[in-house]
Amino acid sequence: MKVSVLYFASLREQLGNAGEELDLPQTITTITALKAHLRERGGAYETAFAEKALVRAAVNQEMVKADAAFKAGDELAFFPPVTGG
Amino acid sequence: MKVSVLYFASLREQLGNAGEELDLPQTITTITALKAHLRERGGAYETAFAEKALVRAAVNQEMVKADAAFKAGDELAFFPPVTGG
Amino acid sequence: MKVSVQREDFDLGAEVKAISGDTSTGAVASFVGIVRDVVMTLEHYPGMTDKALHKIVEEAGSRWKVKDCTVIHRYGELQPGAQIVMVAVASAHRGDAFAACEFIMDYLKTQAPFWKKEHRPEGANWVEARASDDQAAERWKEPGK
Amino acid sequence: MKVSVQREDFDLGAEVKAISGDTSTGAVASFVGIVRDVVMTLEHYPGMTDKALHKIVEEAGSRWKVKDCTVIHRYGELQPGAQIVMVAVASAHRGDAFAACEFIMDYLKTQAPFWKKEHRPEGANWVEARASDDQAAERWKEPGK
Repeated sequence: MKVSVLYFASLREQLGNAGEELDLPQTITTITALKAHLRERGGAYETAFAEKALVRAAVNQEMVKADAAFKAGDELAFFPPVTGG
Repeated sequence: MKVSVLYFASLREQLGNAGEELDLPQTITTITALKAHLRERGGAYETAFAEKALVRAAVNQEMVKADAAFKAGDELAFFPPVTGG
Repeated sequence: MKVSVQREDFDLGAEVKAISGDTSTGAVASFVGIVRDVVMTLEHYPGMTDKALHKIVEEAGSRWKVKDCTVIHRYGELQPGAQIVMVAVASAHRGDAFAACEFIMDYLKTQAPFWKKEHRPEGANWVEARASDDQAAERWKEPGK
Repeated sequence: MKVSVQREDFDLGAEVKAISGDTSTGAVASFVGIVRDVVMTLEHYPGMTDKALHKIVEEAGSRWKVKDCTVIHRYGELQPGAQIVMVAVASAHRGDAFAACEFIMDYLKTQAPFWKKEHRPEGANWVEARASDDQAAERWKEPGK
Protein backbone atom coordinates (compact mmCIF):
# COMPACT_ATOMS: atom_id res chain seq x y z
CA MET A 1 0.00 0.00 0.00
CA LYS A 2 1.42 3.34 -1.07
CA VAL A 3 1.13 6.40 1.19
CA SER A 4 3.01 9.64 1.54
CA VAL A 5 4.40 10.58 4.93
CA LEU A 6 5.41 14.07 6.07
CA TYR A 7 7.53 15.06 9.09
CA PHE A 8 7.45 18.50 10.68
CA ALA A 9 9.40 20.77 13.02
CA SER A 10 11.76 19.10 15.53
CA LEU A 11 10.80 15.67 14.20
CA ARG A 12 11.82 16.67 10.65
CA GLU A 13 15.16 17.92 11.95
CA GLN A 14 15.71 14.89 14.15
CA LEU A 15 15.10 12.53 11.22
CA GLY A 16 16.78 14.74 8.62
CA ASN A 17 13.73 13.98 6.50
CA ALA A 18 10.82 16.24 5.48
CA GLY A 19 8.80 13.48 3.89
CA GLU A 20 8.82 10.34 1.78
CA GLU A 21 6.68 8.02 -0.30
CA LEU A 22 6.29 4.62 1.34
CA ASP A 23 5.09 1.28 -0.01
CA LEU A 24 3.91 -0.47 3.14
CA PRO A 25 3.22 -4.14 3.84
CA GLN A 26 -0.53 -4.98 3.87
CA THR A 27 -0.46 -5.50 7.65
CA ILE A 28 0.34 -1.90 8.39
CA THR A 29 -2.94 0.03 8.39
CA THR A 30 -2.89 2.11 11.58
CA ILE A 31 -0.75 4.93 12.90
CA THR A 32 0.42 2.73 15.77
CA ALA A 33 1.56 0.03 13.35
CA LEU A 34 3.30 2.54 11.11
CA LYS A 35 5.18 4.02 14.05
CA ALA A 36 6.40 0.54 15.02
CA HIS A 37 7.42 -0.04 11.40
CA LEU A 38 9.43 3.20 11.29
CA ARG A 39 10.98 2.41 14.67
CA GLU A 40 12.49 -0.73 13.14
CA ARG A 41 14.68 1.46 10.95
CA GLY A 42 16.73 2.11 14.07
CA GLY A 43 18.84 5.24 14.66
CA ALA A 44 16.95 8.53 14.78
CA TYR A 45 13.70 6.75 13.85
CA GLU A 46 13.97 4.42 16.82
CA THR A 47 14.34 7.43 19.16
CA ALA A 48 11.78 9.63 17.45
CA PHE A 49 9.06 6.99 17.41
CA ALA A 50 9.82 5.43 20.80
CA GLU A 51 6.69 4.36 22.69
CA LYS A 52 7.11 7.26 25.10
CA ALA A 53 7.85 9.92 22.48
CA LEU A 54 5.22 12.65 22.16
CA VAL A 55 4.42 12.32 18.47
CA ARG A 56 1.15 13.55 17.02
CA ALA A 57 -0.26 12.25 13.77
CA ALA A 58 -2.58 13.43 11.00
CA VAL A 59 -4.32 11.49 8.25
CA ASN A 60 -5.29 13.57 5.24
CA GLN A 61 -4.62 16.75 7.18
CA GLU A 62 -6.82 15.95 10.16
CA MET A 63 -5.30 15.22 13.54
CA VAL A 64 -6.01 11.63 14.61
CA LYS A 65 -5.46 9.31 17.56
CA ALA A 66 -2.75 6.65 17.49
CA ASP A 67 -5.19 3.84 16.68
CA ALA A 68 -6.54 5.62 13.59
CA ALA A 69 -6.48 3.66 10.34
CA PHE A 70 -5.43 4.84 6.89
CA LYS A 71 -5.69 3.54 3.37
CA ALA A 72 -3.70 3.59 0.14
CA GLY A 73 -3.08 7.06 -1.25
CA ASP A 74 -3.54 8.84 2.09
CA GLU A 75 -1.32 11.73 3.18
CA LEU A 76 0.05 10.90 6.63
CA ALA A 77 1.98 13.30 8.84
CA PHE A 78 3.94 13.06 12.09
CA PHE A 79 4.87 16.01 14.23
CA PRO A 80 5.53 17.12 17.82
CA PRO A 81 2.75 18.68 19.93
CA VAL A 82 1.86 21.99 18.32
CA THR A 83 3.07 25.32 19.72
CA GLY A 84 1.41 28.01 17.63
CA GLY A 85 -0.78 30.89 18.72
CA MET B 1 -25.98 70.80 56.76
CA LYS B 2 -25.31 71.95 53.22
CA VAL B 3 -24.78 69.42 50.44
CA SER B 4 -25.10 69.45 46.68
CA VAL B 5 -27.26 66.84 44.99
CA LEU B 6 -27.13 65.80 41.34
CA TYR B 7 -29.70 63.84 39.34
CA PHE B 8 -28.90 61.93 36.15
CA ALA B 9 -30.52 60.34 33.11
CA SER B 10 -34.16 59.26 33.43
CA LEU B 11 -34.24 60.49 37.04
CA ARG B 12 -33.12 63.98 35.94
CA GLU B 13 -35.86 64.04 33.29
CA GLN B 14 -38.50 62.66 35.64
CA LEU B 15 -37.73 65.36 38.24
CA GLY B 16 -37.05 68.09 35.69
CA ASN B 17 -34.02 68.86 37.84
CA ALA B 18 -30.31 68.27 37.11
CA GLY B 19 -29.16 69.23 40.59
CA GLU B 20 -29.57 71.55 43.53
CA GLU B 21 -27.94 72.83 46.70
CA LEU B 22 -29.73 71.62 49.81
CA ASP B 23 -29.58 72.76 53.43
CA LEU B 24 -30.70 69.67 55.29
CA PRO B 25 -31.97 69.21 58.85
CA GLN B 26 -29.31 67.75 61.20
CA THR B 27 -31.20 64.45 61.38
CA ILE B 28 -30.66 63.63 57.72
CA THR B 29 -27.21 62.05 57.39
CA THR B 30 -27.76 58.92 55.29
CA ILE B 31 -28.86 58.24 51.73
CA THR B 32 -31.95 56.41 53.01
CA ALA B 33 -32.95 59.40 55.14
CA LEU B 34 -32.34 61.82 52.28
CA LYS B 35 -34.49 59.76 49.93
CA ALA B 36 -37.33 59.83 52.48
CA HIS B 37 -36.85 63.60 52.82
CA LEU B 38 -37.06 64.11 49.04
CA ARG B 39 -40.10 61.82 48.86
CA GLU B 40 -41.94 64.23 51.15
CA ARG B 41 -41.86 66.83 48.40
CA GLY B 42 -44.57 64.77 46.71
CA GLY B 43 -45.23 64.74 42.96
CA ALA B 44 -42.40 63.43 40.78
CA TYR B 45 -40.15 63.14 43.83
CA GLU B 46 -42.58 60.87 45.61
CA THR B 47 -42.65 58.55 42.60
CA ALA B 48 -38.93 58.71 41.80
CA PHE B 49 -37.83 57.97 45.37
CA ALA B 50 -40.55 55.44 46.19
CA GLU B 51 -39.30 52.56 48.36
CA LYS B 52 -39.46 50.21 45.40
CA ALA B 53 -37.78 52.52 42.86
CA LEU B 54 -34.42 51.39 41.58
CA VAL B 55 -32.35 54.43 42.46
CA ARG B 56 -28.58 54.23 42.85
CA ALA B 57 -26.59 56.75 44.87
CA ALA B 58 -23.07 58.13 44.98
CA VAL B 59 -21.30 60.14 47.68
CA ASN B 60 -18.38 62.19 46.44
CA GLN B 61 -18.42 60.30 43.13
CA GLU B 62 -18.25 56.81 44.58
CA MET B 63 -21.22 54.50 44.35
CA VAL B 64 -22.60 53.69 47.82
CA LYS B 65 -25.27 51.56 49.46
CA ALA B 66 -28.51 53.07 50.71
CA ASP B 67 -27.36 53.14 54.34
CA ALA B 68 -24.21 55.15 53.54
CA ALA B 69 -23.69 58.34 55.51
CA PHE B 70 -22.58 61.74 54.22
CA LYS B 71 -21.43 64.98 55.75
CA ALA B 72 -21.63 68.72 55.09
CA GLY B 73 -20.08 69.77 51.78
CA ASP B 74 -20.41 66.34 50.14
CA GLU B 75 -21.46 65.91 46.53
CA LEU B 76 -24.36 63.49 46.45
CA ALA B 77 -25.85 61.98 43.31
CA PHE B 78 -28.92 59.91 42.47
CA PHE B 79 -29.36 57.97 39.25
CA PRO B 80 -30.96 54.86 37.72
CA PRO B 81 -28.97 51.61 37.35
CA VAL B 82 -26.19 52.30 34.86
CA THR B 83 -26.38 51.11 31.25
CA GLY B 84 -23.04 51.96 29.69
CA GLY B 85 -20.58 49.70 27.94
CA MET C 1 -2.80 52.38 32.27
CA LYS C 2 -4.98 54.76 30.29
CA VAL C 3 -8.58 55.68 30.98
CA SER C 4 -10.42 58.13 28.77
CA VAL C 5 -14.01 59.35 28.66
CA GLN C 6 -14.47 61.23 25.42
CA ARG C 7 -16.85 62.30 22.64
CA GLU C 8 -14.37 61.38 19.88
CA ASP C 9 -14.08 58.00 18.22
CA PHE C 10 -11.02 55.80 18.91
CA ASP C 11 -8.74 53.54 16.88
CA LEU C 12 -8.63 50.05 18.38
CA GLY C 13 -5.56 49.00 16.37
CA ALA C 14 -3.56 52.05 17.49
CA GLU C 15 -4.62 51.63 21.12
CA VAL C 16 -3.64 47.94 21.14
CA LYS C 17 -0.26 48.76 19.54
CA ALA C 18 0.32 51.42 22.18
CA ILE C 19 0.14 48.88 25.03
CA SER C 20 1.97 46.06 23.21
CA GLY C 21 5.47 47.52 23.29
CA ASP C 22 6.86 45.78 26.38
CA THR C 23 9.01 42.79 25.36
CA SER C 24 7.44 40.72 28.13
CA THR C 25 3.97 41.22 26.64
CA GLY C 26 2.80 38.17 24.72
CA ALA C 27 -0.95 38.65 24.69
CA VAL C 28 -3.45 41.46 24.25
CA ALA C 29 -7.16 40.76 24.71
CA SER C 30 -9.52 43.49 23.68
CA PHE C 31 -13.17 44.33 23.35
CA VAL C 32 -15.21 46.85 21.41
CA GLY C 33 -18.86 47.64 22.11
CA ILE C 34 -20.82 48.88 19.11
CA VAL C 35 -24.14 50.69 18.68
CA ARG C 36 -26.63 48.29 17.11
CA ASP C 37 -29.50 49.48 14.94
CA VAL C 38 -30.64 52.62 16.73
CA VAL C 39 -29.29 56.14 17.31
CA MET C 40 -28.47 56.71 20.96
CA THR C 41 -27.30 59.40 23.33
CA LEU C 42 -24.89 58.43 26.08
CA GLU C 43 -25.07 60.53 29.21
CA HIS C 44 -22.49 60.24 31.98
CA TYR C 45 -21.58 61.70 35.35
CA PRO C 46 -18.43 63.60 34.46
CA GLY C 47 -16.85 63.81 37.89
CA MET C 48 -17.40 60.14 38.62
CA THR C 49 -16.82 58.20 35.37
CA ASP C 50 -13.06 58.61 35.34
CA LYS C 51 -12.80 57.66 39.02
CA ALA C 52 -15.05 54.61 38.57
CA LEU C 53 -13.11 53.35 35.52
CA HIS C 54 -9.76 53.79 37.28
CA LYS C 55 -11.05 51.84 40.26
CA ILE C 56 -12.21 48.98 38.02
CA VAL C 57 -8.87 48.90 36.20
CA GLU C 58 -6.98 48.85 39.49
CA GLU C 59 -9.13 45.99 40.76
CA ALA C 60 -8.34 44.02 37.57
CA GLY C 61 -4.62 44.73 38.06
CA SER C 62 -4.78 43.36 41.60
CA ARG C 63 -6.43 40.12 40.46
CA TRP C 64 -4.47 39.29 37.30
CA LYS C 65 -1.00 39.92 35.93
CA VAL C 66 -1.66 42.95 33.79
CA LYS C 67 1.23 44.68 31.98
CA ASP C 68 -0.81 47.54 30.61
CA CYS C 69 -4.41 48.42 29.96
CA THR C 70 -6.56 50.95 28.12
CA VAL C 71 -10.22 51.77 28.65
CA ILE C 72 -12.02 54.31 26.47
CA HIS C 73 -15.72 55.10 26.81
CA ARG C 74 -17.53 57.58 24.59
CA TYR C 75 -20.49 59.81 25.42
CA GLY C 76 -22.80 62.06 23.40
CA GLU C 77 -24.84 61.11 20.36
CA LEU C 78 -23.81 57.89 18.61
CA GLN C 79 -25.05 56.50 15.29
CA PRO C 80 -25.72 52.81 14.51
CA GLY C 81 -22.41 51.05 13.95
CA ALA C 82 -20.46 53.58 16.04
CA GLN C 83 -17.97 52.36 18.61
CA ILE C 84 -19.11 53.00 22.20
CA VAL C 85 -16.42 51.50 24.40
CA MET C 86 -13.13 49.65 24.19
CA VAL C 87 -11.05 47.74 26.70
CA ALA C 88 -7.61 46.33 25.89
CA VAL C 89 -5.43 44.40 28.32
CA ALA C 90 -1.79 43.43 27.73
CA SER C 91 -0.29 40.52 29.67
CA ALA C 92 2.51 37.99 29.40
CA HIS C 93 -0.05 35.21 28.84
CA ARG C 94 -3.50 35.06 27.32
CA GLY C 95 -5.37 33.70 30.34
CA ASP C 96 -4.71 36.87 32.35
CA ALA C 97 -5.44 39.12 29.37
CA PHE C 98 -8.81 37.52 28.62
CA ALA C 99 -9.95 37.35 32.24
CA ALA C 100 -8.97 40.94 33.08
CA CYS C 101 -10.57 42.29 29.88
CA GLU C 102 -13.86 40.50 30.48
CA PHE C 103 -13.83 41.47 34.16
CA ILE C 104 -13.36 45.16 33.30
CA MET C 105 -16.26 45.04 30.82
CA ASP C 106 -18.56 43.26 33.28
CA TYR C 107 -17.78 45.71 36.09
CA LEU C 108 -17.97 48.73 33.82
CA LYS C 109 -21.48 47.62 32.81
CA THR C 110 -22.71 47.76 36.42
CA GLN C 111 -20.37 50.28 38.10
CA ALA C 112 -19.52 53.07 35.66
CA PRO C 113 -22.06 55.93 35.56
CA PHE C 114 -23.18 55.90 31.92
CA TRP C 115 -26.77 55.83 30.68
CA LYS C 116 -28.03 55.10 27.20
CA LYS C 117 -31.06 56.79 25.66
CA GLU C 118 -32.34 55.28 22.44
CA HIS C 119 -33.96 57.43 19.76
CA ARG C 120 -36.54 55.36 17.90
CA PRO C 121 -39.14 56.58 15.39
CA GLU C 122 -41.83 56.10 18.06
CA GLY C 123 -39.91 58.18 20.59
CA ALA C 124 -36.88 58.30 22.83
CA ASN C 125 -36.49 56.00 25.81
CA TRP C 126 -33.85 55.21 28.39
CA VAL C 127 -32.35 51.74 28.13
CA GLU C 128 -33.19 49.63 31.17
CA ALA C 129 -30.43 47.89 33.09
CA ARG C 130 -30.29 44.17 32.34
CA ALA C 131 -30.33 41.55 35.08
CA SER C 132 -27.85 39.55 32.96
CA ASP C 133 -25.31 42.35 33.43
CA ASP C 134 -25.65 42.14 37.20
CA GLN C 135 -25.20 38.37 36.97
CA ALA C 136 -22.12 38.78 34.78
CA ALA C 137 -20.54 41.07 37.38
CA GLU C 138 -21.64 38.82 40.25
CA ARG C 139 -19.83 35.75 38.95
CA TRP C 140 -16.43 37.40 39.57
CA LYS C 141 -17.24 37.30 43.27
CA GLU C 142 -17.19 33.50 43.33
CA PRO C 143 -14.11 32.12 45.02
CA GLY C 144 -11.41 31.04 42.59
CA LYS C 145 -12.31 33.57 39.93
CA MET D 1 -15.80 33.99 8.46
CA LYS D 2 -12.24 34.56 7.37
CA VAL D 3 -9.25 32.34 8.03
CA SER D 4 -5.81 33.27 6.75
CA VAL D 5 -2.37 31.74 7.20
CA GLN D 6 0.17 34.23 5.93
CA ARG D 7 3.71 35.62 6.16
CA GLU D 8 2.51 39.24 6.15
CA ASP D 9 1.58 41.29 9.17
CA PHE D 10 -2.07 42.21 9.80
CA ASP D 11 -4.00 45.25 11.02
CA LEU D 12 -6.17 44.40 14.02
CA GLY D 13 -8.20 47.61 13.80
CA ALA D 14 -9.04 47.04 10.13
CA GLU D 15 -9.93 43.38 10.70
CA VAL D 16 -12.22 44.22 13.60
CA LYS D 17 -13.91 46.96 11.55
CA ALA D 18 -14.41 44.48 8.70
CA ILE D 19 -16.53 42.17 10.87
CA SER D 20 -18.40 44.92 12.76
CA GLY D 21 -20.66 46.11 9.95
CA ASP D 22 -23.80 44.11 10.71
CA THR D 23 -26.34 46.29 12.56
CA SER D 24 -27.10 43.41 14.90
CA THR D 25 -23.46 43.24 16.04
CA GLY D 26 -22.98 44.89 19.41
CA ALA D 27 -19.74 43.31 20.58
CA VAL D 28 -16.37 42.32 19.14
CA ALA D 29 -13.88 40.47 21.32
CA SER D 30 -10.41 40.07 19.93
CA PHE D 31 -7.00 38.73 20.77
CA VAL D 32 -3.48 39.35 19.49
CA GLY D 33 -0.51 37.11 20.28
CA ILE D 34 2.85 38.86 20.20
CA VAL D 35 6.46 37.63 20.01
CA ARG D 36 8.13 38.31 23.36
CA ASP D 37 11.88 38.94 23.65
CA VAL D 38 13.32 36.45 21.17
CA VAL D 39 13.44 36.05 17.39
CA MET D 40 11.46 33.03 16.26
CA THR D 41 10.61 31.02 13.19
CA LEU D 42 7.11 29.68 12.83
CA GLU D 43 6.77 26.51 10.80
CA HIS D 44 3.40 25.12 9.78
CA TYR D 45 1.83 22.26 7.84
CA PRO D 46 0.46 24.16 4.83
CA GLY D 47 -2.16 21.66 3.74
CA MET D 48 -3.56 21.26 7.24
CA THR D 49 -3.44 24.67 8.95
CA ASP D 50 -6.29 26.20 6.98
CA LYS D 51 -8.46 23.11 7.50
CA ALA D 52 -7.72 22.97 11.23
CA LEU D 53 -8.50 26.67 11.73
CA HIS D 54 -11.76 26.42 9.79
CA LYS D 55 -12.80 23.44 11.90
CA ILE D 56 -12.10 25.34 15.14
CA VAL D 57 -14.04 28.38 13.91
CA GLU D 58 -17.00 26.18 12.91
CA GLU D 59 -16.98 24.51 16.32
CA ALA D 60 -17.06 27.96 17.97
CA GLY D 61 -19.96 28.96 15.73
CA SER D 62 -21.91 25.88 16.78
CA ARG D 63 -21.43 26.63 20.49
CA TRP D 64 -22.01 30.39 20.62
CA LYS D 65 -23.96 32.98 18.70
CA VAL D 66 -21.28 34.27 16.37
CA LYS D 67 -22.12 36.88 13.72
CA ASP D 68 -18.71 36.90 12.09
CA CYS D 69 -15.18 35.89 12.88
CA THR D 70 -11.61 36.35 11.62
CA VAL D 71 -8.55 34.25 12.41
CA ILE D 72 -5.12 35.17 11.04
CA HIS D 73 -1.95 33.24 11.88
CA ARG D 74 1.47 34.17 10.56
CA TYR D 75 4.41 31.92 9.77
CA GLY D 76 8.07 32.50 8.86
CA GLU D 77 10.62 34.52 10.82
CA LEU D 78 9.20 36.93 13.39
CA GLN D 79 11.03 39.57 15.40
CA PRO D 80 10.37 40.48 19.06
CA GLY D 81 7.23 42.56 19.28
CA ALA D 82 5.82 41.17 16.02
CA GLN D 83 2.21 40.05 15.89
CA ILE D 84 1.84 36.26 15.54
CA VAL D 85 -1.86 35.57 15.60
CA MET D 86 -5.18 37.35 15.88
CA VAL D 87 -8.71 36.19 16.54
CA ALA D 88 -11.73 38.51 16.41
CA VAL D 89 -15.32 37.45 17.05
CA ALA D 90 -18.39 39.61 16.42
CA SER D 91 -21.64 38.85 18.27
CA ALA D 92 -24.81 40.55 19.38
CA HIS D 93 -23.66 40.35 23.02
CA ARG D 94 -20.30 40.33 24.73
CA GLY D 95 -20.63 37.00 26.54
CA ASP D 96 -20.72 35.07 23.26
CA ALA D 97 -17.93 37.17 21.74
CA PHE D 98 -15.56 36.65 24.67
CA ALA D 99 -16.25 32.93 25.06
CA ALA D 100 -15.91 32.14 21.35
CA CYS D 101 -12.72 34.19 21.04
CA GLU D 102 -11.05 32.51 24.00
CA PHE D 103 -12.24 29.08 22.86
CA ILE D 104 -10.74 29.60 19.40
CA MET D 105 -7.39 30.64 20.90
CA ASP D 106 -7.34 27.70 23.31
CA TYR D 107 -8.15 25.18 20.58
CA LEU D 108 -5.78 26.77 18.09
CA LYS D 109 -2.98 26.36 20.66
CA THR D 110 -3.47 22.59 20.81
CA GLN D 111 -5.04 21.73 17.42
CA ALA D 112 -3.52 23.94 14.71
CA PRO D 113 -0.24 22.61 13.24
CA PHE D 114 2.19 25.43 13.98
CA TRP D 115 5.58 25.07 15.66
CA LYS D 116 7.78 27.79 17.10
CA LYS D 117 11.56 27.70 16.98
CA GLU D 118 13.36 30.27 19.11
CA HIS D 119 16.70 31.73 18.04
CA ARG D 120 18.71 32.62 21.14
CA PRO D 121 22.38 33.64 21.30
CA GLU D 122 23.20 30.18 22.72
CA GLY D 123 21.45 28.41 19.84
CA ALA D 124 18.09 27.63 18.29
CA ASN D 125 15.54 25.41 19.98
CA TRP D 126 12.00 24.29 19.40
CA VAL D 127 9.46 25.58 21.91
CA GLU D 128 7.95 22.75 23.97
CA ALA D 129 4.21 22.40 24.22
CA ARG D 130 2.85 23.58 27.56
CA ALA D 131 0.64 21.43 29.76
CA SER D 132 -1.28 24.61 30.65
CA ASP D 133 -2.37 24.89 27.01
CA ASP D 134 -3.79 21.37 27.08
CA GLN D 135 -5.61 22.24 30.30
CA ALA D 136 -6.97 25.44 28.77
CA ALA D 137 -8.42 23.46 25.86
CA GLU D 138 -9.70 20.68 28.14
CA ARG D 139 -11.86 22.99 30.23
CA TRP D 140 -14.16 23.63 27.25
CA LYS D 141 -15.15 19.96 27.43
CA GLU D 142 -16.80 20.43 30.83
CA PRO D 143 -20.57 20.38 30.59
CA GLY D 144 -22.14 23.79 30.62
CA LYS D 145 -19.25 25.53 28.90
